[in-house]
Amino acid sequence: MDHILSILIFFPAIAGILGFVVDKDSAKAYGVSVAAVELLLALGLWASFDITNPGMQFTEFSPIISQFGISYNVGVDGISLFIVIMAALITLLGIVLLREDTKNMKNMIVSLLFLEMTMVGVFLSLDAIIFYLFWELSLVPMLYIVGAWGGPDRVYAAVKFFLYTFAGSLIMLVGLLAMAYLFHLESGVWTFNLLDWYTLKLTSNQQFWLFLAFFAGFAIKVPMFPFHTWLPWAHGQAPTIGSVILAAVLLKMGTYGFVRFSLPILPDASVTFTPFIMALSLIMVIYTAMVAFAQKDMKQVIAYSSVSHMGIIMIGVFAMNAEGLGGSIFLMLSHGIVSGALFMLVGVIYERTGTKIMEEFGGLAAVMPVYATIFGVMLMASVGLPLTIGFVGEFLVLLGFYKVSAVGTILAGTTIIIGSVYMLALFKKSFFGPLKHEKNLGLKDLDKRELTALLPLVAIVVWLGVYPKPILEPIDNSAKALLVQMENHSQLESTKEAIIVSKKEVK
Amino acid sequence: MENLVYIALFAPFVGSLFAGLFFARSPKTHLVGVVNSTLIGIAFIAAVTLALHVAEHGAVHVTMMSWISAGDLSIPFGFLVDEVSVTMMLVVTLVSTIVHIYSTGYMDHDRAYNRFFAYLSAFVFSMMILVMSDNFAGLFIGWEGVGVCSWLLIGFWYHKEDRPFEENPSISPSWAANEAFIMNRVADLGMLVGIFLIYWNVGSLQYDVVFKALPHLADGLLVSIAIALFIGAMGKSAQFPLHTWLTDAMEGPTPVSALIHAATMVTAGVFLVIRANPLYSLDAVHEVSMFIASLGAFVAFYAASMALSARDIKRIVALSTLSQLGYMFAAAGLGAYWIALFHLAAHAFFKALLFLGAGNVMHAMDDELDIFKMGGMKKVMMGSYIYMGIASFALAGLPVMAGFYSKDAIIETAFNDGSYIIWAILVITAGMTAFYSFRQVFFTFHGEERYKALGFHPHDMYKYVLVAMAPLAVLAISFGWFMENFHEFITKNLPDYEMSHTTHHWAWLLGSLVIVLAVTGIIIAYKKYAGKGPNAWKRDEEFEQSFIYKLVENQYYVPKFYDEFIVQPYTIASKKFWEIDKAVVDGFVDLIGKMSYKSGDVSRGMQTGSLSAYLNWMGVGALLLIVAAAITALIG
Amino acid sequence: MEIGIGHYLILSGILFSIGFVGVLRRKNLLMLFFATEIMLNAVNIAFAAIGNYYGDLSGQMFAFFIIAVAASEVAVGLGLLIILYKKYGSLDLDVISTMKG
Amino acid sequence: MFIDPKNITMDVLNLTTLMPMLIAIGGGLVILTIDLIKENIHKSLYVMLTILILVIDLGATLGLNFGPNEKGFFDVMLIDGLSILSQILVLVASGLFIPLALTSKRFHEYSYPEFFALFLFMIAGFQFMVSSDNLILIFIGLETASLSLYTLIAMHNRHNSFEASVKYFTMGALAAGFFTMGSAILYGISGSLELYQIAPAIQSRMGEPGMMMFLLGGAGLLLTAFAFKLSLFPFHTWAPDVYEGASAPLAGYMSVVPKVAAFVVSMRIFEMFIELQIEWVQTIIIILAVLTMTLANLMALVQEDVKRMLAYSSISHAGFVMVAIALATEKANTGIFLYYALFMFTNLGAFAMLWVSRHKNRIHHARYDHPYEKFSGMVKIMPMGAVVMGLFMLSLAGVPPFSVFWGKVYLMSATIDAGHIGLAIIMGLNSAIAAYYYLKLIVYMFLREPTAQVTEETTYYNVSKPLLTILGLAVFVTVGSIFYVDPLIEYITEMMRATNFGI
Repeated sequence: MDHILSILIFFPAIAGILGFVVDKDSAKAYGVSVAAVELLLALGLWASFDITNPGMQFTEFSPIISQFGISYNVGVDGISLFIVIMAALITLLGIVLLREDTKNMKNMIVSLLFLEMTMVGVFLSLDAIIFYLFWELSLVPMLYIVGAWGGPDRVYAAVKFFLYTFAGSLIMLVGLLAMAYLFHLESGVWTFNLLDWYTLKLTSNQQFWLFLAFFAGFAIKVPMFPFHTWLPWAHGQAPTIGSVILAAVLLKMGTYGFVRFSLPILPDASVTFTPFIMALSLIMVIYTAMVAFAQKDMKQVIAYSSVSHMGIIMIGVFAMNAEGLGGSIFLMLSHGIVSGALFMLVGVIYERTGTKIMEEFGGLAAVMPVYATIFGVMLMASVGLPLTIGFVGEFLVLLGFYKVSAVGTILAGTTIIIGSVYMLALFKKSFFGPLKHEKNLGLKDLDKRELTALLPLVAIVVWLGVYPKPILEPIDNSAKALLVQMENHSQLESTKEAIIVSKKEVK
Repeated sequence: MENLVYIALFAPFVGSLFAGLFFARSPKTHLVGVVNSTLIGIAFIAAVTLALHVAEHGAVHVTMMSWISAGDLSIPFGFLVDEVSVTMMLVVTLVSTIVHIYSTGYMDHDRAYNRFFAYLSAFVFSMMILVMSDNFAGLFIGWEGVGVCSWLLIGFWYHKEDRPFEENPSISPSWAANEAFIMNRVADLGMLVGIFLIYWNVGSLQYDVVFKALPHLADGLLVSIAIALFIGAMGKSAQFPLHTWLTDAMEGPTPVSALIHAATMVTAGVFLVIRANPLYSLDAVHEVSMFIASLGAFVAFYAASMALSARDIKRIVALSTLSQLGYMFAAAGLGAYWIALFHLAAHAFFKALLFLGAGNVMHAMDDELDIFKMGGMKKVMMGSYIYMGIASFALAGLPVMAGFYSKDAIIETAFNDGSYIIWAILVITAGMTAFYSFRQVFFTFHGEERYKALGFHPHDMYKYVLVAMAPLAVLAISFGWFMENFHEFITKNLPDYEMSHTTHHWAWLLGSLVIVLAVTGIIIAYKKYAGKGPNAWKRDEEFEQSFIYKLVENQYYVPKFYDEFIVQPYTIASKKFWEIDKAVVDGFVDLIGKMSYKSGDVSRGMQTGSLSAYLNWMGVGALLLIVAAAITALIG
Repeated sequence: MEIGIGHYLILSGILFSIGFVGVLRRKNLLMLFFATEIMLNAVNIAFAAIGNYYGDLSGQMFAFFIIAVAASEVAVGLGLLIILYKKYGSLDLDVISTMKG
Repeated sequence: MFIDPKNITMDVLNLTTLMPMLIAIGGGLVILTIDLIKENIHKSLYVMLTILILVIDLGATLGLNFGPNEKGFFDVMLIDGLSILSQILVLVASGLFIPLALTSKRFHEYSYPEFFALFLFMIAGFQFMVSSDNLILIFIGLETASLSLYTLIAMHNRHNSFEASVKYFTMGALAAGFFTMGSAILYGISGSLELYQIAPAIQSRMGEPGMMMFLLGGAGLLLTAFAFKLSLFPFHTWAPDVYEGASAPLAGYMSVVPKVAAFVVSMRIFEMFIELQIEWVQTIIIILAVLTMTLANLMALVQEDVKRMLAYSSISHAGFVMVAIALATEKANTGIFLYYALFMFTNLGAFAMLWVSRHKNRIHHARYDHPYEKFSGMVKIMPMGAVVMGLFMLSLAGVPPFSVFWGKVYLMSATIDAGHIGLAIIMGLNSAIAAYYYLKLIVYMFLREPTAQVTEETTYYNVSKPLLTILGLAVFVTVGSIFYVDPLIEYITEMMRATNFGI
């Protein structure tokens, strides 16, 4: 188990390189088996993970550029563990869902495996430069996936996605370098090790600027309003698998970045910026939910809904209490599962009808009952129905946020209303009412391949909705540890006041 | 006893899974109906046993497992069976059982028979969670769960097309389902806020902990919690202004309306207020309680007034439900929680009966709802006629019937509290209630046989269904007789409400007043609608054009208001935002790109290809450098 | 009037400017070469004068090297010029502008 | 001043310092002699001879003693770390370049032995240029190299090549005028042509009235000369045309080697000014650097030809590196070499890819040899070629972990260390703009369908084993950079510490 994290990161990449050799027709089988092994490895990691330990586990450290303090440094804690598992799971199911007749299947599989490496790498890195490395590298396979298999405007969308996030992350890179320099000034040592950075105390002014630099990278990835416009494009044009992974995992990189970098390294600035972040997040929640309602394209509805939900996650991250933070990490997972499933579902109908425009459908529930049922389950999870996975995170986030701002919570809480408005409108337009077109009568319900991809997600949605404890507990531990770290690390009294690890005294 | 709790809770769930997982895709089979009805019946038996146990040994409290724990929050799946919840359980399971059996007949011809039972049992399960939970979060699970089941069931005939509002005020089942869900969500937000307030100030969501801590909280806080929770209750119990969904919900199959939108789910709001009685009976929140009572009274009257002119058989019943919910809230608001609960139970029985009867009529009339098209049907549908008659008598609050005891008690309470305005409204409403319920009965079963001209061939429901409805009829008649026993049982848990001496003194007079009004109402209704031949009822076109009629007919234009001032602006704003998103937010990003491109295009202009131009650029550059050097040197 | 270092340098400056202006204004390639030669020779004057002023030989050495380099430049330059004249039949700078943008 | 001419010993003369250059020059002469003896020898012999000479040259360079004050040949040679390092870079780049002559199709410049001789003379010129702090020798080295280079460009023997050569030559002559005039002014101020003597002389005379005028004027003139060499805005105008006119490998070569040499001299001269606290120089260099990287990037955006795009991108990279000169810190200087050491392989690789697909006729476009359309759908025609080119593009765009990223990070870090956060952000944003045009090529290669003219025959036209070897090497270095950046930085830093920066 010593090098399990390295194996987790590089296994898909090595398999990807070997994948070039694999025969064209067995490419999918190859992809499925590799992704399955990766998932098993990730689950093995979970099995050997010590849930009572909130700190980093299975750490590996070896210097790469010692002159400059860059080292290969990986570790896993309760926050990253489950995101990694989810990434592995979503990749596997995404590959399962691929149609056999996908053109250039081999290229697709290889890019997906590389993408998986970068995703896992981002979440396991404890070195800022290695983090950045995987972060940037993830753009490349995604660019290819969107650009090669996407819709008519795929090139525009792919390039926009790439450039927008690339520009933001370069500013983030400046922040990372400045951070390393400040650490060097303080201690005389060059290091990009996050755990070292956690110990550095910075002045408010330094934190302010660093926060802005990090924000540029993370906020575009999340994507926060008003930096979100690449997302509808990317989703609108991406092939199903691209959208699934983009929504489920890539977006989480942004919020994960806030959790891993901004909060613990810059606690004072994080608190200072809370109102700003909250304002943007509230706009995200409400504004994009309304935009989602105005969409005609089913996929765009879900794309915008992702932005809206990411707003809730951001709110939780900056609620500065264990409930909110833990909830938002859980919500990252649940949003990953749910939005991934929803994009898969849209892909299913798109494959059959060649359209995603809701008005072209209508009455699908009668023709494709299983499809409608699974869609319904995911819809309910998306609107945060209790006993589905969507509720736990959303509830905790809103609960945590209430401590910060009551009015804000009511505004953010409108998500449960307007979220159901656009989702139910989508469902009604597509599934209810009479059939719009005769030809839709002949639509086939889900086949075995699609069920294999979707049923596990349904099971998870219910399982973690009813019994979230196995993953909520480690998350909670790590979230609390993070808050304690923030509290100890902060310099301003106001920050300490804002952070609530545990409210010991009940009024 | 723990096992019984689980049996009561999970038997419906098992039924739902049975129908949903194994039979969802298979053709209709009565096996599903039978199995599900049996399972609900088992739940009912378990509930009865539990009730006996509770009466004897007190509450049963079980904790199944922990659900969410994060930060300091710890929410278990815990279930509390005490006097209040066991009453609710009894009502829910009993009505559910009967509705299930009824549905085997009613849904006989429906393709999606199996699916229907899956949903219906799931609803019962959710409702059981709602009433049995020992904490607010668990309540919320049930709360949302019934919401979803209600959504599924209202929209059960999802394939129906949208029709314009003028033609059908509830547009289509799927529309009505969405409306119900969304409107409930508005209220749920209030509920959530209440839960958050409780958590951050008490640190727990368990009823016992919370109620114990309540007296120590600040007044303002208590008021906020009370308001927030009541907003939640308003949604589920369809109180003004969140009431429009209830009448639209009648798009669902009639058993659904009977079970969900009359007997059980809509009373969840009342249940919440009763459950939270330690909160609402605090002095600090007196104003809130008074508001609840006043709103209840208002809704009672408001809904009744709409029922006066309604033509849709189900809408009439739905409006009467709304009106009766108003009564319950009035009682609860005035502190007479046990009376509210009593009325809740009584109402569940007679209203379910009424709905099922209406269902029989619809079934017979091929889903025709317009009472103007019916008439004189008692000949063909004697059983249903009797049932609906009994239910209407109970609803009208005539002596001996269940409604008489419960409703009378509420009116008495209002009088006793000195809230004479509420009292007056309730009394007048009682009269109206009698009028509209018998208007419906007479329209349907008496008078000219208008349906014949329209080619209907009505026949009564299956015998076994009618038999199955009997318990409801019995209870609709006799439930009131056990008021004293109920009082004794329930006040172990709920605060007693003692009538003052004066009230006792005037009780007979108050009762008589109500009876007189009710009887008057019935007589008027009879005169107007039950006649045959020359006395037969004729449409009064002129009256139908009058402002008042129009006002009532259009539900006081509330739906129109919502449409024009909320739905449409929201839609327009959404579209505008989308345009802004594309043109401004995204446009700005593209603008940066375009500007870069443009400036590249402009600056490549310097690359003319001519060597002398290049030399000039170089020369100019050098000169500029030297000039800059000179200036810098001169300045400093 | 005694001619001092200043005068040499001013002469050098003037010549350099003449050459510079020539480079900027001339459109004929041959004239351009002349102009650059003038500039280099202006520098030679300056180097010789300064070297003499300091009593240091390196300035004059530089001047010699510049002369040598200028000669080789002319060799290369004229070679190019002849090819170009063969190809274009003109030495006008504006003619050789196929590559641009 | 000079050593007393009457008492010269071989020790003092330290002739070994001249060995590398002498090897290159001698090698060039040998090649010419061979041609005299037997004509029409196949080019491969010359290629191999040249490589051999380069290897010997490299050996000689590595064998030199070096240190901050390691002087020789009348003290005009200075063999410090900087000199060794840059000679290594020059030689390695040359070694990568020369095998590219062995294409499958015949391009006639390579059949002339003079080409190789001139090439070796040019290398000697660069070696002189970087191993001296005497302005005379720098000038001679510069001119030797430049004059050879003009000729090499012209030898490609096309319309465009002559035009390119003339443009380069004419502007180079003007720059030579500026360089010499600038030197004259410094000489006038300090009475010396040795940078290590100029610096203290300037320092002692700084306070004198009017001195600043001359100082800045001189600095301005020198800056113009080197800005031309380094193709900084607005002295860059020659670069795109010359790159376009030159053959692809030579263009790649030009984007690296002359720039390294010019950077070395710039480091010696301008960092002296900066260390003398003349802020003007620093400010002007920063302004030039920012203008260069930004405008070149913007102009690269709108190019239709890949080679021209790469030309502009090289300009932009030079601007990026120029920032380091303004910082004048050890880290920044290390960064320059790190950057160019990494950039060299990637950029030469990219140009080599153009060379592989170079066709005698312009099939795709009337004017351009390498329009973007030529690469559409390349992944279908030559998948490995497309992947390789894609890797080079990603590396140039600064996507980690490919080589140029580390250079960028190091330079940006140096910029931040020096307190220029805003500058670092501008550098970052410029990389983002640049990503667009690199992506454009990737988009053409991977995301478009091949046009009718794009066939195996046209894209593989010029391929040969040596080309593939060089490409393979370049890819290997580009991709594997993460593993050797650490020792590289260590080595460069060590060399930088053994360097005399005038003060």
